Amino acid sequence: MNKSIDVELCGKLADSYGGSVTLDISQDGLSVRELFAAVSSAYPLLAPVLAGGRIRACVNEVIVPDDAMIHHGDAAALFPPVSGG
Amino acid sequence: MNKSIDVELCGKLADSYGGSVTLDISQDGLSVRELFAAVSSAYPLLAPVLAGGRIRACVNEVIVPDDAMIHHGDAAALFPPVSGG
Amino acid sequence: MNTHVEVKQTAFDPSACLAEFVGRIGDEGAVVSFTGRARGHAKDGALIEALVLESYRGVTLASMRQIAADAHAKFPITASHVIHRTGRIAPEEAIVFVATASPHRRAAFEAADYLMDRLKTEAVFWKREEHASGSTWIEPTDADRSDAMRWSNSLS
Amino acid sequence: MNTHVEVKQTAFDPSACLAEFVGRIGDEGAVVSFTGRARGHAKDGALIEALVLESYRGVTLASMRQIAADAHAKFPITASHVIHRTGRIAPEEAIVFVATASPHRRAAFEAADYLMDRLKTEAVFWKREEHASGSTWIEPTDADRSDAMRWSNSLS
Repeated sequence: MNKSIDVELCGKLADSYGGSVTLDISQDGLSVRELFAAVSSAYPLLAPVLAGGRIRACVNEVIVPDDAMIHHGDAAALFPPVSGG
Repeated sequence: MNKSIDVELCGKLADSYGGSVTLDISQDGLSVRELFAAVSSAYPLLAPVLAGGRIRACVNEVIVPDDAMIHHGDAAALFPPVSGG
Repeated sequence: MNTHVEVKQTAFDPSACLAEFVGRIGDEGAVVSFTGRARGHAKDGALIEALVLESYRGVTLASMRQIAADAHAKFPITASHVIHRTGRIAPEEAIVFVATASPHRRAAFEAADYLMDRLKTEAVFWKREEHASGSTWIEPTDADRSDAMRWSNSLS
Repeated sequence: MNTHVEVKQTAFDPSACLAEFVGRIGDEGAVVSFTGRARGHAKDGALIEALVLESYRGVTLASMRQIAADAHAKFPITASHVIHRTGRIAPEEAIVFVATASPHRRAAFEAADYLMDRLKTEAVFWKREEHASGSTWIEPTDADRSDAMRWSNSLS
């Protein structure tokens, strides 16, 4: 049975589809790498920027590497390059 | 006829004789170099520090070189190394 | 570690921050502050109506705390203060306030400088300038990145 | 040249100085302040009762104005503020306050740093620390002199 996950889109990533998008994911979850592919496929306007190598994934308030896993219920977000000050 | 001049002593120079000393000077005045010698002679506790090469003379609110002249009525002062902040 | 790190949703007064900071330190001889303020005009002269800063949950505050901790590890400072706005910021309002205290003038300057370089490039915020013709996302400039690189060869 | 240079006979509040400074600038993005404060203990741990600063007539203010003018000539700052105490200063009271504003963060930092280096070594003040066993004149340290030398190879 598939489940869904909301992925928050931060900064300029929200320009195309708003501040979050929903994905169907399997019960086993998916890796960050698979998340990027799934988002790019379902929301094609995000594909170029996700392919640029500068977007980081954040799961449950921790920035995670490409092989980290994401499951239903996790708070997932995509971060473009940050800039404070 | 000799005249006198008050020489203000700033900072640590005031430790021995207070904040100013009086010198008799000729009507023609004297150079800064001569002022140092006259002060050293009349106020011998100041001689070592005046000989150290780090004291500057100030005449009428301008720091002046060794060959500048000082006359009766001028506001003369001796400055040890300064330190703000 | 004597540091105060805070994200503010509303306008704040940098001079009140400095007063608060000085009020909680001892007899340190050197206090440096930096205030970053929203500009009213872009580089091309266009009027900027507001700067909008977005943060993300606890991650933003955690990133600021890490940067403050790194500054304390790297420089002999005794106290620091790091305040950062989010939300919509009008021109001339403060975006960020940083203060450092140390017995040593150079340490206080360098730590404040370091905090700002790191905040510019690593604090978790996204910002855009709003102007009449739309809005522009602002990312760290090359100068920001090279400023931040100055410290990396001696990072602990 | 938008600068305010002042010698104060009585205690002043650095946060009020920062408020005054920010109140008279435009939309510059970067404001740096430095506050130098009287310490309560000497390097050997001895209690310091007060720092006493002596100035000399108009020469002191003129030396501060020259230093501020040099900072404006050397760095792209748009405004500066230089306040210096004289007289008897209790521990934790401010001795000196410097602030700079610029569109550029680096210029604001460097100009404040430069102002302090020059004030430490060239502003016309003499200072002594008073403690239980007498008083000690304080002259610029080797570190103060080498800090000031950092700028001299590119002095205009």
